[in-house]
Amino acid sequence: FRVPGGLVPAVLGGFLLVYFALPFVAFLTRTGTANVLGRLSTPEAQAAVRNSLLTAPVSTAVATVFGVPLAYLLARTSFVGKRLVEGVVVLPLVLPPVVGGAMLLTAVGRFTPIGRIAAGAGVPLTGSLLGVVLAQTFVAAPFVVITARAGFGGVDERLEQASRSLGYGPLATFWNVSLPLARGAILAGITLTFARAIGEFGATMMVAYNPRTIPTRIWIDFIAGGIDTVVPLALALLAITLIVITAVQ
Amino acid sequence: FRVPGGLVPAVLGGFLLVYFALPFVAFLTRTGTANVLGRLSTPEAQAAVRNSLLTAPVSTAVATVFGVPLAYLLARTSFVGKRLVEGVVVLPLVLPPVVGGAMLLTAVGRFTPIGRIAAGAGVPLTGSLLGVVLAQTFVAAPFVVITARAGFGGVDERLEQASRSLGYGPLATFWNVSLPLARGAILAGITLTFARAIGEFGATMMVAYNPRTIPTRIWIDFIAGGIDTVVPLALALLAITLIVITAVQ
Amino acid sequence: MRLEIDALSHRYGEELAVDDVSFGIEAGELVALVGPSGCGKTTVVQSVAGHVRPTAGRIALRGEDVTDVPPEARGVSVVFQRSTLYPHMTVGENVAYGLGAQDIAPARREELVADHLELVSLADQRAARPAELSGGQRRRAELARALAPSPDVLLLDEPLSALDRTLRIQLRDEIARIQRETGVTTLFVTHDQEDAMALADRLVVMNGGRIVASGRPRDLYESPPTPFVASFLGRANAFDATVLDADPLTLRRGDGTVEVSGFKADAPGVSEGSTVTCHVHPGDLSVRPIGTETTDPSIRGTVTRVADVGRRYDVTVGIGAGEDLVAEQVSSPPAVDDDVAVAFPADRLHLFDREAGRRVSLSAV
Amino acid sequence: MRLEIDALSHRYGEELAVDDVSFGIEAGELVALVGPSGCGKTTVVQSVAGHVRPTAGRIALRGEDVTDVPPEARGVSVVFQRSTLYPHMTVGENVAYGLGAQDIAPARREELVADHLELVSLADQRAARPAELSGGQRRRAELARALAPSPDVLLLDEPLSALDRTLRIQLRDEIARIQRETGVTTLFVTHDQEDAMALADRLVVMNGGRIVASGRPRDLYESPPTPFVASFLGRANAFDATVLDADPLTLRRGDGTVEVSGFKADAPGVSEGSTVTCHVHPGDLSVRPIGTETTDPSIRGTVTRVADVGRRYDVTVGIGAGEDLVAEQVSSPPAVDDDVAVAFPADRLHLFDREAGRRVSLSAV
Repeated sequence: FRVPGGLVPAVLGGFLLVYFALPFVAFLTRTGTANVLGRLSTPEAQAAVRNSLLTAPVSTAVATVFGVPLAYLLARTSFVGKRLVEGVVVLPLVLPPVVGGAMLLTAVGRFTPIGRIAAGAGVPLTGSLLGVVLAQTFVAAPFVVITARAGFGGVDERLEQASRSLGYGPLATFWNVSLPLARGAILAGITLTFARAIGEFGATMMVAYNPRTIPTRIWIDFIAGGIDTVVPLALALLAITLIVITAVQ
Repeated sequence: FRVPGGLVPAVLGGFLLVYFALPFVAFLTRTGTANVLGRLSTPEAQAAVRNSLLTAPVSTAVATVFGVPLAYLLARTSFVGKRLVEGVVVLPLVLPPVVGGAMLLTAVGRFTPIGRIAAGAGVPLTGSLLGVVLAQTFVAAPFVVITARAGFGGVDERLEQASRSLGYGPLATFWNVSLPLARGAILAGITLTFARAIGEFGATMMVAYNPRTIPTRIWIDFIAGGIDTVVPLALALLAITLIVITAVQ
Repeated sequence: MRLEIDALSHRYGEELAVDDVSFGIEAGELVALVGPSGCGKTTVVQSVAGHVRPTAGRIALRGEDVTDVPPEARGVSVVFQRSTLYPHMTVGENVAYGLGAQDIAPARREELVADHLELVSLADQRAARPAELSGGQRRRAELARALAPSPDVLLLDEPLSALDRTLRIQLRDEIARIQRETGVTTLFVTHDQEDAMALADRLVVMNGGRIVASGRPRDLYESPPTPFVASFLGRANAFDATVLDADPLTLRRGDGTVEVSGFKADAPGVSEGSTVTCHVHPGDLSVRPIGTETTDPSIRGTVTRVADVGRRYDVTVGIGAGEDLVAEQVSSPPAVDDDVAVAFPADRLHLFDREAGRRVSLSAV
Repeated sequence: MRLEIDALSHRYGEELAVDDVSFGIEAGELVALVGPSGCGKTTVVQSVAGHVRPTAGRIALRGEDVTDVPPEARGVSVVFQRSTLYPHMTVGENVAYGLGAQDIAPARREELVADHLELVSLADQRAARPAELSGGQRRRAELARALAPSPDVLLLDEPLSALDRTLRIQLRDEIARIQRETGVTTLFVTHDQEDAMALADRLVVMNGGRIVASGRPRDLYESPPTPFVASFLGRANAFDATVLDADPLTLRRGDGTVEVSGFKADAPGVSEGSTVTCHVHPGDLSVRPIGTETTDPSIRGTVTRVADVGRRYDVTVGIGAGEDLVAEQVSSPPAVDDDVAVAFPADRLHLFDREAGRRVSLSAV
């Protein structure tokens, strides 16, 4: 195959690639200088890893259970106000996470009606693991909705119509045909959502500065000890994300 | 049109929609209680708005100039190691911004060879507006690459081949045919990149805690004064993002 | 009546795609719904299948109104133009899929799958994935899947359009055989008049959202009710003329006359002086040197083109007033620029009232 | 030779799509490259246009090797199966597009656009967007765009395949006219033998990546060199037989004999006892009651199906050994289960050596 456009796009695109890859490589070469296992075995680091491993899967599951049906509706139906719904779906994506966190606080914070009732019932919505889940879900859920929607959009509607005509109702058709055929896109969306959730920082800082997750712990360590102190936790985060991505695909 | 799947997906998806929309609405109703214009006219707020308005467009421009050619290559050519390149492109998207920031520090920080040379030449790469641009570009550029790639992928290759056969070289064909036809997707990608860049928080905190941008200022105000003090800046950020999105589309 | 479509209309936004369409199919019949692309036939099929909710009208199956019944409860199987085999199932699983929705014992289900794979000669491909099949095999697998649940009505929506001509003729014959063997009531939708005429017991011709003709293929071909049907089922081959005399029929074209001796025009409204459109199928025309003795009506003209189509010659003759006639000739074609007479048997002339577009019947005197 | 393709081969991964293909086109000629889907013809076109770099072989234009020349420097225009009109330009801008790459004065450019829009009868649509055109108009606009820069060679890659039959015949005639008027050297690629035979001066038939025949449409139809060409250009209609005697040719089928009186088989290798495949085009067969006096060779059989195709009857006759022959009959078809004789003129029999698949020529004795 002849490279269309010759060298120009390759050179321009190459710059960006190098800019993406360089920090990654520089960071990995740094690993040797830090006492990775030592720092990871401190109680603070252990707690952060545990909290992240607890919250991110829950957020991902919540986003998937509610997001995949929404994606299907967006791919298959047209209704009045659809553009508005689409706007609401990208809102958390476009919103800076700190602002998203601030908004969540105004909705479920300690001094709002919802937050007060929940706290009274013993399940505080801020400054708790539940708060972390709320922040992560808000920020990460659009990924699974958008990706799964593209996946459903790529499934020929005739295949679903054939299933209906062969005697299956809409739910059975969704389960037997749409879901298996959009499987790849949905899994990709779940992976992105998980990666975004476990790395969530801005909104988590606002909604649940405590208990610490890996990203918030990294920030605190950085303030206290500079770049070398954060290498171990950052590596742990990177490792978890890569393992999940590889396992899913 | 009959709603396929009936009520079940509508109810499940509706939950997620409400969860996305509720904080937004709650936040907007809060506006009345804060002295928006007063707080926005403080020198700190002014500086933050100015810094954000300076850096985000530059980051977006850099990401577009280098990212669109890369997107075209990814859409049109196949080469050895293409999967690796694709992995590198999503890396900044999957990486938690704090970790991305930490990585950038290990590549261009004050004590790295590159950082030292740049600082020596009077253009420090961290703790400067340039540092903000570096952080924003790293985090936001994948959006324009991925969206533009999908756009180019949707352009029938035969249309480009027809242009070649009509006497135009690869660059002229890219300019006359591919670019105009993928225009919608590229603009959408630019919008997403801008939104992500102006809202960037985690990596900016690591690379350039100073000078403040709107997101970092919001965080500092929140620490100092709680939720009500951040409403004006958050609204400003939201307004800028919405204006840009509407203007582009 | 197995299937009855009654006053069906459908709008997409402002556009009226189907306009007051009514027809029925008897049990065991194979009816072809034909018309050019965009004439609304796919909307009719989708309404019968239940995938489109028509704006107005009624669909009845076995005499029961099913307009509001969802597709899964209609007992109507569909084969679409594009393959809809499920790529994540084997051929056997695809055929079994429709049976799974019914309350059938596993042993009986096995048997039905085997029988239907046998019917379409795919018994050996049972364990294959759809992607491993050839284009023709994929079509046959879809037929088996559609037939396995014993549908009341089988809808075939342009099932041959994506295929090569050779494969197409093969599959056409196969569909005819399968329909004869299973006796399933079938609505076959196509834009290809040849496929339709080869397969169907009865044609329903649509144009611009309306039914413009319906009847046996041979009847419609031999006595087309409108110029559109004449050129759609054959090939556009018409000229305008003025009636000089209705009995015996004599026509004037420019400064020549055409005597259709032995026939008179029946219809009221066609009288001396009225303008008519005349249509003759290319195969009914013969090109002769001027002066050849004949009692057949003929028109003078000049040969403008001779195309050697391999199995025959298509001779285009300019007959003045910008009009052309094409004659299909098996051998010894004339040369370009020859002055010739184009003759046709008097009973092969199709006459239409030009204003109303209605057929004017001719009868022997 | 305007275009010369020399020993062209192309592999996609492991798959050999084009295998040692060589042919040429003289200036002003219209050659059709035909073959079933997937036979490699599109790869040949894409190689000529320069969009595919062939694995091996050479392409020459006007005697110059252009194998390594990029598409924009070849002077080859392409019309693809799917529309490639630019949606962001008007029809006029689309036609002008190819002229913009050349050094042509604006006034002359205007004139060329107007001329070519005139040529395809789209002068009134100059300011329209492609989306506003009908399917046929879009094809014509593409022809105008391809022709405006006066290409050395025009490549038409299945330009009619997406169209209705009526529109297809219309456009076929229009392409023929435009090619005659402009005299542009044209390679027309199609899987439709009817389109190919109607348009081409010469056919090149491909199958499985190789050229299997080439020649005038009528010659290939009347003397097909292989059974594949016979059934591809006509319709599969063959039976096997054993040679009893080569002069005069006498064949044995089961327990009957077929005497092709007046003809002898020429080729060496066909001797008494060798097995041959016999092909007769359906239009050359006639079905007669048994016992009718005739000197034509005939085969006995039983009518298994009579399909009324509207303009004719397709009579299928089972002739034993699981073999069928289809005879096209214009009128008075026999009834199913009638015992009949299927006769054909001796000179319409195509005989092939069954092992080698080569044609065995017959000559009058």
